[in-house]
Amino acid sequence: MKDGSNDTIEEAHWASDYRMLGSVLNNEPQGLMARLEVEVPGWRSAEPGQFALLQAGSSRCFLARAVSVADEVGARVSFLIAPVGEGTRELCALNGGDMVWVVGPLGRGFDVDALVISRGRAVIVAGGAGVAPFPLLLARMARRHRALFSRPVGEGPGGPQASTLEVLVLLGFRDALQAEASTLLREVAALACESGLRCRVEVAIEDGLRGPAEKVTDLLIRHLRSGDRVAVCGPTPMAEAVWSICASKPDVRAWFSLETGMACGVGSCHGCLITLADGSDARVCKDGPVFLGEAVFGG
Amino acid sequence: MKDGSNDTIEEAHWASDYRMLGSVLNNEPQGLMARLEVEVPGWRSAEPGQFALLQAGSSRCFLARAVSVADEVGARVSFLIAPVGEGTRELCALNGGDMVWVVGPLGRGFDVDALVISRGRAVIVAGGAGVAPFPLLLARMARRHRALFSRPVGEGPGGPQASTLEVLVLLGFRDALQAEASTLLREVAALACESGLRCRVEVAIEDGLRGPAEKVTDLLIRHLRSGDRVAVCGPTPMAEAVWSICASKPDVRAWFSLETGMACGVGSCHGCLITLADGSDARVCKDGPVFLGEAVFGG
Amino acid sequence: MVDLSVQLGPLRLDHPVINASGTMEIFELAETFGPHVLERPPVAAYVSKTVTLKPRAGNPPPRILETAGGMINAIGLSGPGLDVFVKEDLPRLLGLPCPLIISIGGFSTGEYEVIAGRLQEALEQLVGEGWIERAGLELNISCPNVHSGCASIGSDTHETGELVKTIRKRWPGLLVVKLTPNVADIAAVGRAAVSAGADAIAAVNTYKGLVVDRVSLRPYLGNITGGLSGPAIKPLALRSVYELFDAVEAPIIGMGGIATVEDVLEFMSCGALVVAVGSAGFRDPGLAGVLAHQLAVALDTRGLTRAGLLGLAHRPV
Amino acid sequence: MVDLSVQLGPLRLDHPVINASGTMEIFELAETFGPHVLERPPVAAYVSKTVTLKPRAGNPPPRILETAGGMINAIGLSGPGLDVFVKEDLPRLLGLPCPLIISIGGFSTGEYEVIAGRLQEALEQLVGEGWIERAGLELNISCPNVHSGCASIGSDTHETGELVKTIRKRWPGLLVVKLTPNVADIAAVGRAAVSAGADAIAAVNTYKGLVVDRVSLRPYLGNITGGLSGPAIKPLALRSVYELFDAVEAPIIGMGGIATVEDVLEFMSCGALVVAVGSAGFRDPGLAGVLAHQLAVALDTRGLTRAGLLGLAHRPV
Ligand SMILES: Cc1cc2nc3c(=O)[nH]c(=O)nc-3n(C[C@H](O)[C@H](O)[C@H](O)COP(=O)(O)OP(=O)(O)OC[C@H]3O[C@@H](n4cnc5c(N)ncnc54)[C@H](O)[C@@H]3O)c2cc1C
Ligand SMILES: Cc1cc2nc3c(=O)[nH]c(=O)nc-3n(C[C@H](O)[C@H](O)[C@H](O)COP(=O)(O)OP(=O)(O)OC[C@H]3O[C@@H](n4cnc5c(N)ncnc54)[C@H](O)[C@@H]3O)c2cc1C
Ligand SMILES: Cc1cc2nc3c(=O)[nH]c(=O)nc-3n(C[C@H](O)[C@H](O)[C@H](O)COP(=O)(O)O)c2cc1C
Ligand SMILES: Cc1cc2nc3c(=O)[nH]c(=O)nc-3n(C[C@H](O)[C@H](O)[C@H](O)COP(=O)(O)O)c2cc1C
Ligand code: FES
Ligand code: FES
Repeated sequence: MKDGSNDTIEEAHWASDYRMLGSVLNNEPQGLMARLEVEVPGWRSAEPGQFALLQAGSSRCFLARAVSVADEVGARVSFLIAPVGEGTRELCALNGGDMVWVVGPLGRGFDVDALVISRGRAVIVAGGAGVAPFPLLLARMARRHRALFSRPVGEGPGGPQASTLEVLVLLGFRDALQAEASTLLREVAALACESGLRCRVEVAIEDGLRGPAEKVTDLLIRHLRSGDRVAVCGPTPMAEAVWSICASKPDVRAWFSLETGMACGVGSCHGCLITLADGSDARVCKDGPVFLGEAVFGG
Repeated sequence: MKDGSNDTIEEAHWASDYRMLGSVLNNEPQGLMARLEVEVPGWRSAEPGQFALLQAGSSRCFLARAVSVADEVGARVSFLIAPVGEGTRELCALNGGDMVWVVGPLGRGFDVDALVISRGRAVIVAGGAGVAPFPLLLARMARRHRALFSRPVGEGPGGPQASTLEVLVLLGFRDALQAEASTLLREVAALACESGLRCRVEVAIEDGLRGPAEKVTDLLIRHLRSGDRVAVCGPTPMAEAVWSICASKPDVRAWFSLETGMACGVGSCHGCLITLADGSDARVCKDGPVFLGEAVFGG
Repeated sequence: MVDLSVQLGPLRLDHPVINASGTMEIFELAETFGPHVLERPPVAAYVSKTVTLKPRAGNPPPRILETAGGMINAIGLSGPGLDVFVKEDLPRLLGLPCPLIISIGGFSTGEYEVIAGRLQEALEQLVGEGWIERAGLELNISCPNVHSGCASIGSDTHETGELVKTIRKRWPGLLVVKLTPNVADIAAVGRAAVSAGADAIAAVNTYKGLVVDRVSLRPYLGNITGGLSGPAIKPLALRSVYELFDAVEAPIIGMGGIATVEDVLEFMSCGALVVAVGSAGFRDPGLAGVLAHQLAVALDTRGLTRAGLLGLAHRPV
Repeated sequence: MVDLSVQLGPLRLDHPVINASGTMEIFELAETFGPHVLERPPVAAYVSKTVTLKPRAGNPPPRILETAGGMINAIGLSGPGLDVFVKEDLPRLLGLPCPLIISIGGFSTGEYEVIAGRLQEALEQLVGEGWIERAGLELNISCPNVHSGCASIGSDTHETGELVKTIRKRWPGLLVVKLTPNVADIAAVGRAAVSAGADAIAAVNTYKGLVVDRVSLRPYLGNITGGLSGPAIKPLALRSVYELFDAVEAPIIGMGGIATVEDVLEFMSCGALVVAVGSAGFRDPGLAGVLAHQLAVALDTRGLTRAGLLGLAHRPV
C-alpha cells in the first residue's frame, strides 16, 4: 500500500519526539547576520531568552548549534544568526524550502514579569549578535504589560503609572553594517510602542565612521538609573563591563544570557558547565542561558 | 597595497599547480544524471575516456570523486554524473556559480585512431552512467575522421570507402527516465553525422514498459560483426557479458573503461589496483581507466 | 514487526538500542520534553553516567569541541558522588519501565568494591530479591589509575582481571566491563575481563586526543587532552568489536560513532548483541528509539533475523 | 617572506612540509602534471613509499574507502621490493632537488639490517661521500611481526629499542623512526627509539580500523582491517605529538589528518618540527607546497617565528 497513511507510518519510524524537521520559509540578511524564518511543525511556544539547537539538513557538522529564538508567530520561528564558523555559516546559507533540524525551545529565558512589573525602567543591553533574543523579549514584555495593565485606571496591580513602562534598548555594534542586525528588533520596538510601552532604541557604533565612536557600555553609563531592571546579551568582556556598571548603582537587577560551547543543549553532556560566583556548578543550557548577574559575577 | 596585483600574489599562495578551482556554468538534469558544465581555468584538453577528480567546493566528503570528461569546449568542460552516493549527490546538486575543485584530465583514454582507422565499424557500448565518456569520444572520432579522410578522393590513407566510417552506438538503460542520460550523446551523434560519420544510436530499455524489454547486450549480439572495434563503459557484469560476446566473434577488438574505488586518481595511493589477466597488477587511474579487453579478461 | 527483544544476562531489553554512559540524562530530558520520556524511554535500558565514590568537580572548561566527523570531551567524571546517587537518583531510576545499568568508576580496586557493595545493599532495599532482573553494573575501567602505573586499569590485562575477579565475587547481578580502546590489544583485555567473570563487554570508550585553540594555539580543553567520539571513530570501534567477538563468548555492547541504522547493522554484523548511542544522541535525544524502529524495518527489508545478523561479518559469504 | 628552511639531522629542508610515506608517487605526478613536479617538488623532502626486502603483491581489493572525516586503506606494503627500488627508483630519486627519506619495512630485525646495508652501499656508489646530506632512512615499524609476538615491532618498546640499536650501529645517516599509534603509550615507544639512537621520530602511522560493506554487511576491505587516516584522526595524532614532545629531545615529524595551514600550526605548536601531508594530498597533489606558502603567510600575520611556534602548546599563555 503506497498511500498517504502508509507514508505517515513510515515517517513515524524516522521522526523522534525530540527533534523536529523544520523548513526554511525565508532567509534575509540583516547586516552581517541572517534572519532565518523557519516553519517548525510541532513547535511549542518559547519563553524569550530560550534557544533551539539548529542543524542544516545538509550539514557537514556533527553537532547542532545553539541559537536564540528571536521571534515566533505560531510555528513560524525566526532566528538571527551570525556566521562565525562552519555551523552558523551553513545556517546562514540556507534558502527557502531547505530543511533544518530543530530541537527546542530549550533552557530558561528572561524573567518577563520582573522586567515588566518594576518601579524602575527596563533596560535591554545587547552587543553584536547578542541582539538575537531581544525581539521576542520585547514582544513578550509588551504582551505581558498589556495583559497586566491595559485595564480601566486603578484596577491593574501597578496602577496607572505602571502602564507607562519605559523600555530603553541599548545596542552596540562594531560598524554600521553590523548594526543592521537591529532591524527586527526595531520593528518589534515600534509595535511595542503602539501597544503601550514607552520604548526607545539607542545604538552605539564602535568604528566612529558616521558619528561618535561609542560602545554600548558608554550608553549604559549615561542612562542607567538606580531601580532599573536590565537584560543583557553579548560577548563576555561586554557582559562583564555591563555587570560592573550595574553593580555600581543601587537597586539594579540584571540578567545575563550567557554563551558557552554546547553539545547537547538539554543537560545531558555536562559540556557547558560553568562555575558560579558561589563556587557551585551550573549548566548554561539547562540552568540558563539566562542567569542573574549576582549568580554569575558575584555580589 | 590592496590592489589587484597583490591579490594575485595572495592567490598564488592558495592555488596549486595540480588542482584547479572551476566554476559551475550550468547544471541540467538528463534523466537521473546531471550534466554539469564547468568553467575550469587552466584546463588542458582531454583525451576521450580520461577523467577528472571533482569535489564540490562545499563538500562534506574528504576525497574527490572520479568523473569522466563527457565533453569539452576549450575550458568549458561537461560531466555527466549519476547521484549514487554522497560525493556524486553533492556534485549533482551544484548550481550555476558554485565552485568545484578539479584535478585532471587524468588517466589513459580510448585509442581514437584504432577506432577510426579500421576496416570494420566502430561500436560504442554503454550501460547506465557508462554513457558519460562517449560524447567526447564520438566528437573526437568525428574530428579525427575528418582530419584523416575529408580530402580529395584517393589522397586519404584509407581511400574513399574509409570516409564513410559507420559508428554504432548501443545504449542500455533501466528505464525511460534513465535513458534521458543519452541526450548529450545524441546531440553529439547528430553533429558527427553532419561531419561525415555514419552514426546510428540504438537504445535498449530493461523495464519493457514502452517497448521490448531488452538489454544492451541483446543489441550487441544482434549487431556485432567480425572486424568491429568496440568501446565499452558500464557496470562490471555488463562489461563481462560484452567481453564474452566480443570474444566469440573473430577479429573483434574491444576497449573497456573500468571503474574502481579511487583515492588519488594519479597513481599515488595504490588503492585502485586490479590484477590483469596475466597476473600482473595495474592501476586503473594511471594505466587505465581504458584497457584492452584481453588484458583485463584474458584471451 | 520483528521481535527486537534481547536478553542481556538477567536483564530483558525490549530492543537492542541503549545509551552510552555519560551521554544521556534522562530526567533532564523529561524536564525538557515531557513525562513521556520516562514513560516510554527511547532506550531499552538506561545506562547511568559513571558514578564515582566521592563527589567530583570534573575538569575545568572548556570541556567539549566538535572535530572532523566527531567531537572531543573532557568532562572528567564530574558528579555528586555515590551518596547522592544512591539517595536521589537510584530510586527514581528504578521507576523507569526499562532495566538500569549503573556505570561506576574508581581510582582503585577498593573504590570499585565499596561502590558495588553500597549499590547492592541499596538495590536489595529498594527492589527486594528481584533486583537482579532490574539493574546491572558496568565497570568503567578507563579512569586514570595511580596504583597500576598504567594510564588506567583498563589498559592492563592483569589489573583488569584482578578488578573483575574482585567485583565478581561480591556482585551477583549483571556485570558489564567497559573497555578503553587506548590499548595495543583490546581483545586481550576483553579476554581477561571475561575469564575473570564479566557477563558482557562494552566497547568502546573514547580515544584519547587533543585539540588546539585556533587563536592561542594552546590546548583548547581545560584538561589539555580529552576523549574523541562520534562517526570519526566508527571504523576503530568496529574493528574493536570485530576482534572482541572472535576473542570472547560473552555478549558485546557495541558503540562508537553510531548515528544511523546502517551503523547499527554494521556493529551487529561485527558482533554487537546490543548497541549504544553516544554523542550522536546530542543532536537528537530520541535517536536510540528511532534506531530501534528503523532496525526492525531494516531487518524486515533485508530478510535478516537478529541471529543471522549477529556476527555476520565473521562468516563467509 | 619568513625563512622556512629547517635542518633535520644532516638534511637541509627548504621548508618544513614533506609528504607522508606511501601517499605520493612523485614520478607519477610528473607524468600527469609535467616536469615542473620534479624541478620544483611540492615537498621539501621526498619520502618514499615503504620499501620491503622482497616484492610484495599487497592486499586483495578493495583497498580503500572514504569514512567520516577520513579514509581507510589496506594497501599492505605492496611494491616491487628492494632490488627494483635500488636499481630503478633510487637513482632517479637522487636526481630530485630535495633530500630523500627512504622508508623501509621489514618483518624481522634482520630484514631491516639487510635493507639498510644495501641502501648504504647503493648511496655511497651513487652519490659518494656526501650522501649523508642527501638521503635519510625512515623505519616503518608497523609491519606485522611474528618474532615479537606483538602486532608489530612498533607496539613493543623493547623490540623497538633493539631494532633501532641494530640499525643505528650500521647506518651513519639520518635515522627516523615512524611510530604506530596502535599502542597504549606512544611516548614510551618514542623514548625507546630515541635512547636507542634514533635522530627523529615520525608520528603517526594509521589507526587500525574496519569498515563494513553496506550491501553484504561483511568487511569491505579485502584485508578485513585497514588503517584510518585523514582529519578524523587529527586530534589523536596531535595528542601523540604533544606527548612525544614532552618525552623526547629528538625532532618530531608530525602527521595525521593535515589538510590546512591551521593544521600545520597546530602540529607545530604541539611539537612537530616538520609536518607531513598524507591522505589530504589525494585531493590536491600540490597541497604540501600550498601549505608551505600559507605557513609563511600565517607566521607573518600572527607575528610568530618558527622557534616561537615550536612547542608553543606546552608553554603557559
Ligand atoms: C575512471 C572513472 C570514471 C568515472 N566516471 C563517471 C562519470 O562520468 N559519471 C558518473 O556518474 N560516475 C563516474 N564514475 C563513478 C563515480 O566515481 C562513483 O560513482 C563515485 O565515486 C561514487 O561516489 P559517491 O560518494 O557518490 O558514492 P559512495 O558513497 O562513495 O559510494 C559509491 C560506491 O562506493 C562503494 N561504497 C561506499 N561505501 C560503501 C560501504 N560502506 N559498503 C560498500 N560499498 C561502499 C559502493 O561500491 C558504491 O557504489 C567513474 C569512476 C571512475 C573510476
Ligand atoms: C544559548 C545560546 C544562544 C545563542 N544564540 C545565538 C543566536 O541567536 N545567534 C547567533 O548567531 N549565535 C548564537 N549563539 C552562538 C552560536 O551558538 C555560536 O556562534 C555557534 O555555536 C558557533 O558555531 P560555528 O560552527 O558557527 O562556529 P565554530 O567553528 O564552532 O566556532 C565557534 C566558536 O567555537 C570556538 N572554537 C571552535 N573551534 C575552535 C578551535 N579549534 N580553537 C579555538 N576555538 C574554537 C570558538 O570560540 C569560536 O568562536 C548562541 C549560543 C548559545 C550558547
Ligand atoms: C560528553 C561525554 C561524556 C561521557 N561520559 C562517560 C562516562 O561517564 N562514562 C563512560 O563510561 N563513558 C563516557 N563517555 C563515553 C561514551 O559512553 C562512549 O563510550 C563514547 O562516547 C563512544 O560512543 P559515541 O562515539 O557514540 O559517542 C562519554 C562520552 C561523551 C561524549
Ligand atoms: C594509501 C596510504 C598508503 C600508505 N602507505 C604507507 C607506507 O607505505 N608506509 C608508511 O610508513 N605509512 C604509510 N601510510 C601512512 C601515512 O604515511 C600516514 O602516516 C598516515 O596516513 C597519517 O597521515 P594522514 O592522516 O595525513 O594521511 C599510508 C597511508 C595511506 C592513506
Ligand atoms: S550542552 Fe550538554 S549539558 Fe549543557
Ligand atoms: S586511485 Fe590512487 S593509485 Fe589509482
